[in-house]
Amino acid sequence: MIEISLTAWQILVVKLLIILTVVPVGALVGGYVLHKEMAHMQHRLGPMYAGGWHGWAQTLADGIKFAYKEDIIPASADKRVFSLAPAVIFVPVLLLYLVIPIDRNLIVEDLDVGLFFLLAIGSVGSIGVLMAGWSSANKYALIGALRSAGQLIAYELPIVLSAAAVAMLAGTLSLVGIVEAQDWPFILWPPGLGLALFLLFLVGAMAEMSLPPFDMPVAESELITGPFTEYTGMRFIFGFFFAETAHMIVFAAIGTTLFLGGYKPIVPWGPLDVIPGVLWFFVKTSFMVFLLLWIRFSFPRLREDQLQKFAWKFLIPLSLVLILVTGAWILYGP
Amino acid sequence: MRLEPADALDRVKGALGERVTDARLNHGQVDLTVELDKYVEVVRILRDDIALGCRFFTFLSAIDRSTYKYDDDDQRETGSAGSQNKKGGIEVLVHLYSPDKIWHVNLHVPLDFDAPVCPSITGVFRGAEWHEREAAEMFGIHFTDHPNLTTLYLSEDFEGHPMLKSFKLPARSYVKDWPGAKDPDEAAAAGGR
Amino acid sequence: MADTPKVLEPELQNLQDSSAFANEVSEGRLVTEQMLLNVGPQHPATHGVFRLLATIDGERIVRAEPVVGYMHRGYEKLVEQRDYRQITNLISRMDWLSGINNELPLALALEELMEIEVPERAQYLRVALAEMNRILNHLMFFQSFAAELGAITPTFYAFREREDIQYAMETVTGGRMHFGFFRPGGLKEDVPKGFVDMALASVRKVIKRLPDYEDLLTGNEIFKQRTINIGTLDREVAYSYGVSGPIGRGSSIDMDVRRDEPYLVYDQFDFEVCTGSHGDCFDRFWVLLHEIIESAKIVEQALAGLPPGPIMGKVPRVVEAPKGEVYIRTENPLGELGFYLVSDGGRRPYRIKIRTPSYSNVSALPFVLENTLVADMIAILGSFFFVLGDVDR
Amino acid sequence: MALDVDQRLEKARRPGFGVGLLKGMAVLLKHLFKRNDVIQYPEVKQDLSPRTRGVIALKEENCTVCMLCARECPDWCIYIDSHKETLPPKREGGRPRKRNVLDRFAIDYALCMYCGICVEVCPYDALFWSREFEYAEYDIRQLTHEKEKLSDWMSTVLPPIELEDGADIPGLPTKAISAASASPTVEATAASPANVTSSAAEARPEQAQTAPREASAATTSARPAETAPDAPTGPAPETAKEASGLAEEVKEQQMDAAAEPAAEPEVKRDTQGTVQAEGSQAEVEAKAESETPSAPESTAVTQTPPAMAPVPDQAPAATPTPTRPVPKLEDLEAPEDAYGRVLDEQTKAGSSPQVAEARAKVARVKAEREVTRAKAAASQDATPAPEPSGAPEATEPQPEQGPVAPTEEERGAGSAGPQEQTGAGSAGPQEQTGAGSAGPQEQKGTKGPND
Repeated sequence: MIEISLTAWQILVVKLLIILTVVPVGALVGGYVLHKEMAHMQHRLGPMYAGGWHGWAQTLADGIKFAYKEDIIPASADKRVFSLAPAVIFVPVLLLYLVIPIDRNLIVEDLDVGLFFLLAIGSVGSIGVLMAGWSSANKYALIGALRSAGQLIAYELPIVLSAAAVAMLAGTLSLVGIVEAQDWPFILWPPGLGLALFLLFLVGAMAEMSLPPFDMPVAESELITGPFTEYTGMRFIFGFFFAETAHMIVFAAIGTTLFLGGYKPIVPWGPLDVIPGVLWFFVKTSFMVFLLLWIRFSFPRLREDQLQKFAWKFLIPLSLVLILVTGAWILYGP
Repeated sequence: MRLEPADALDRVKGALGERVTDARLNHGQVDLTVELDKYVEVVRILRDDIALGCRFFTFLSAIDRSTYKYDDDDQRETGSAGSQNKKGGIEVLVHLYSPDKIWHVNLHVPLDFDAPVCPSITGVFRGAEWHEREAAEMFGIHFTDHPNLTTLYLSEDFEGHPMLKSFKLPARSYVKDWPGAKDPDEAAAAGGR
Repeated sequence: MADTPKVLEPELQNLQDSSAFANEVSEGRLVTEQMLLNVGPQHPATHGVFRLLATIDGERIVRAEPVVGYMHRGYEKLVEQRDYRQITNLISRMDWLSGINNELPLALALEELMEIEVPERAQYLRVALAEMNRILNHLMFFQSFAAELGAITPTFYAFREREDIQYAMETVTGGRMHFGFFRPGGLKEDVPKGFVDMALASVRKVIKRLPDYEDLLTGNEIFKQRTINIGTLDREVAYSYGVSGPIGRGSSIDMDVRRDEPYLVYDQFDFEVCTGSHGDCFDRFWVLLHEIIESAKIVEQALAGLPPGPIMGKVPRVVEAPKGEVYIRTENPLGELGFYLVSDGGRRPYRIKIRTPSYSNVSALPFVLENTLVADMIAILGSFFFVLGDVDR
Repeated sequence: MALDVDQRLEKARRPGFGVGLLKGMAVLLKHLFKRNDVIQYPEVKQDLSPRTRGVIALKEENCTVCMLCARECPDWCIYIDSHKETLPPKREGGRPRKRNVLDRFAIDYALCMYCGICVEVCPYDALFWSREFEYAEYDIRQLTHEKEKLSDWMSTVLPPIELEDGADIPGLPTKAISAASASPTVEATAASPANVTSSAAEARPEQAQTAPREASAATTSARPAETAPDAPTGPAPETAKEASGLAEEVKEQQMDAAAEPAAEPEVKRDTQGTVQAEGSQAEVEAKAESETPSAPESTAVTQTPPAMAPVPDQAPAATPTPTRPVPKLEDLEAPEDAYGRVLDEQTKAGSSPQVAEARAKVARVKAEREVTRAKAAASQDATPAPEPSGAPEATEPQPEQGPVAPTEEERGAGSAGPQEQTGAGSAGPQEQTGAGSAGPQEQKGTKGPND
């Protein structure tokens, strides 16, 4: 009995260690990909020196540099909240990794309510943004924080509804179950509906992560960095850069899980089954990341009120309709 | 469409009559000298008269002619009527342009050099606000009924009016000697740089 | 959570009873506490040190007051202490994006006063260089406007084209931004071999890649949402503020010195003056973008018909303008750049009034910025294409 | 015109329903697979043009401490220290000569605005633009570079670029001159010292600075832009090849001009030592009248080439006939005598010793020029007499006139040497340069870039 519990503990520790290593490494790699993709899309080379080969260590060097920077807290800031905010932003992102099935049985914790857990935890981060903005005693930060709060409320709904539709189709909230329930062709099935849900999820995700073109909270040309204007050093990294990249990757993983059939091969064909699911998952996730970045570099920034209009007058009604359609499909579909 | 300078001069004379003390052509542009009391009226006429139509406000500035080397045959009176020295006063210079009938007018308004006061034309051209603020701080001209006649470029505690000829630019020779003045007998020629 | 941080309180206090606040109440619309937002002098959206005191109600700007003068270098006083040769290099720094266009009016004014005949080759080269410089300037603002709207990519495309043109101009003048190449009576020296091909190639490359720009911004729905019917500048207001250049043409002021009063050999080239009709950010940007095409046309014609011959007129050893006054205006990339030159016959000007385009254009900002949103403020600032060195002189 | 523009605008303003978004993304995807042309700077360096204003290099042996650059500099960022040293007279009866020795030449690059005025005004091509730009320092005070560093940069200076077709190639006029007889050149250049003197009377460096420019054919030929518009240049070069050929010829002449000053003055003195005349009277008068303030304007506007672009050699090329009658050789005044006489006149007139000395020099040079004209007219072929006897003298490394030029007048005088040499010399003086000392020879190498 004790042994079992011990092994359980050991397993838990191992899993946590895995997460604590995978997430930062993933964030670093994601940052590098971001640099490089942006550079080449913009007819540049991007980092070329750090670490020798095509500047592979650039993000690492950046992290080290920020670690050495002075950590400044504004005199008139609310110190406790100010220093707490980055953690509040970053930890939920870490937690999201817990429930994502990287392979059929390679998952930290296969919750029965995995999807629910995702949606619940995923939106905690914006509280941290609000804390950061308010406690900085900086008007730009305040405006940015309020924007991001409004954005969260507006865009949580489309995500939730689209995810709910997926759950309806799969008939379960467990992510493994959802992946298992999916079958080729993944997002093309049910015809049209899957794709619509996917786009809905994509837009919502980008807005919640406040990636361009929905990056009004941190619009660097209007509010210098929004809520993070006053942050420096590691706090800035964890609150902003690191969290952003990690957030992006995890949302790519979620999208993969919900719509692209997670760890399953892209086509049900014998030889492809040999390839381990981890690899498939990795490929699909990278594709999602690429897509997110591509959109991010292409567009100018929307305006806050336009964003809200877009959410309330278009996306949310659409998602409600899609829920109905899904229900109809389940009842009367094949 | 395009108005020849000569015709423009005639039209201006016709429209303004004796309001202008001096009207002439200068390098293809109409050059008017207006007394202080007629100034705003003339500007308004220039803008509103259909035949003239100078709707485009190019700039407003001032010229301090106190050290200008006049020829004896220069008839132009640049000092204001009040001041003794007819020549070498301070004047407000307004340049208007007619985008429809393409012609320019330079409006010279002589002011009293000792106490330069000039009515504001912000009522006619809104854009004159900044120009008048600049002229006020640079030349010490007081523009009456100007919405807010605060400093535009200079700080509030700035002493003096830089663009006046009496305001000597703190020469760099205060900071360091003129490097060109090394040669003994050239030192004299070095002065003033 | 935390109570109101200290710094916000006093302003909130004294804004309660500000006049604008009272007006809002009297108008009976929903009024929240107003906040004084100090944009700049150091702010990403203000190219240069430009300060904007914006009183905002939520995200809506109740009133905005530009504060300039952080870069005032006193050009008009300074040029009275320098001889003409030095002034040429000095005013090239005035608007650092269009150096060679700044040198032009001074050279023209001196030639007008001294009655110097400029050889035709010099005039053609002047036109070509000035238009190339205009393209440089417009590309710069194309990218800065895009960057202020949050699109990062166009920046690098624009700079890629800029590099080619700048290199071509560097081989001629030796400078990349401050050229100091025009002299009263002609040019400093003739262009090196291969310049014509280089310039033509660089300009044609810009033309070839403009469709990409159109796809990136002009055709982009988000971009349209951000710019169309934003920051509308009425035509008559623009007149009264003396707004000229692309901004003026954006609000349907069909005015271009190159066409109305051709100063170099511009009357020999065929180009059209683009004008917008709505006076909003989109029109301003559209006019700017299409002036690149027109300028490229002019460059091609000027370089194709480049006549042989000298590039320097008959100029006395010492440039001494005779007594007289003259106002010479040219079409700077950003509008009408005018020099009112008063000379008393010396080697130094008696007085030069420099009428810079950005100065007049920016003075119209408070009017445009009223009752816009903070995000729109950025778009408007970007679409007004001003160079601070030109505003402050 | 404006209408269809408006149509295009209206079309552009129409809403697009997401097509524009996809187009934009397509553009990015296109560029993702395009190979880009970024230059990896420290490894690969862009090939900058020779005109690039990177850093100002100093050719120390050419500097005569005339202070022109320091005076013209808008930023006062050039610091020059010098001292006068007196040399023993060349021969009996001669006057001990003063010359300036350059002690310090420093440019404060923290102040420099890279306008290039100093390079433009330098009458002796002592300053050049180099395209070197990697001289950043950690301390702003270290940006003041002394003459040693500036001279090091001389090695990075590139020769001037070939000009675009249709440009006025200054080779042509000089070529014409070499064909023509020597006298017109002398004639034309005779004007410059007059102006110089007059300008000196008004203590205006600008006027003076152009005269020496006219002096050396190297200068004029190497800065092509400086061709007078009314230059009677022969057929403008059609092909680049011809242009380059001309450039070659120009090089030759530069070499001669560079070599000549070394020999020239003594040559004259020895060869035509014993002659006296009234021809120089005219010279003195001409100088006197040119000292009246009105003179410079008239001379400048009417007969002299533009300010930035004086190419004296061309005016004569236009009219190869001398306006003044060539005086006979035997009734010319010996240069040294003219020197002494004018010196006395000036000192009597009460002008400062420097000015007096300078004007005396001018007189001497003019006298020498008269002598040369006379000889040139006497001899049938265009080859001027001084060459053969000039060769042995050429071994003196430093130009005699060059260093002795603190004031404008002397610069004018100093300019005389190369001046008439380009006219008289370019025909024959190859062997002269051959015999010339090392100094002139290596001058030729770096003479080219003066931009």
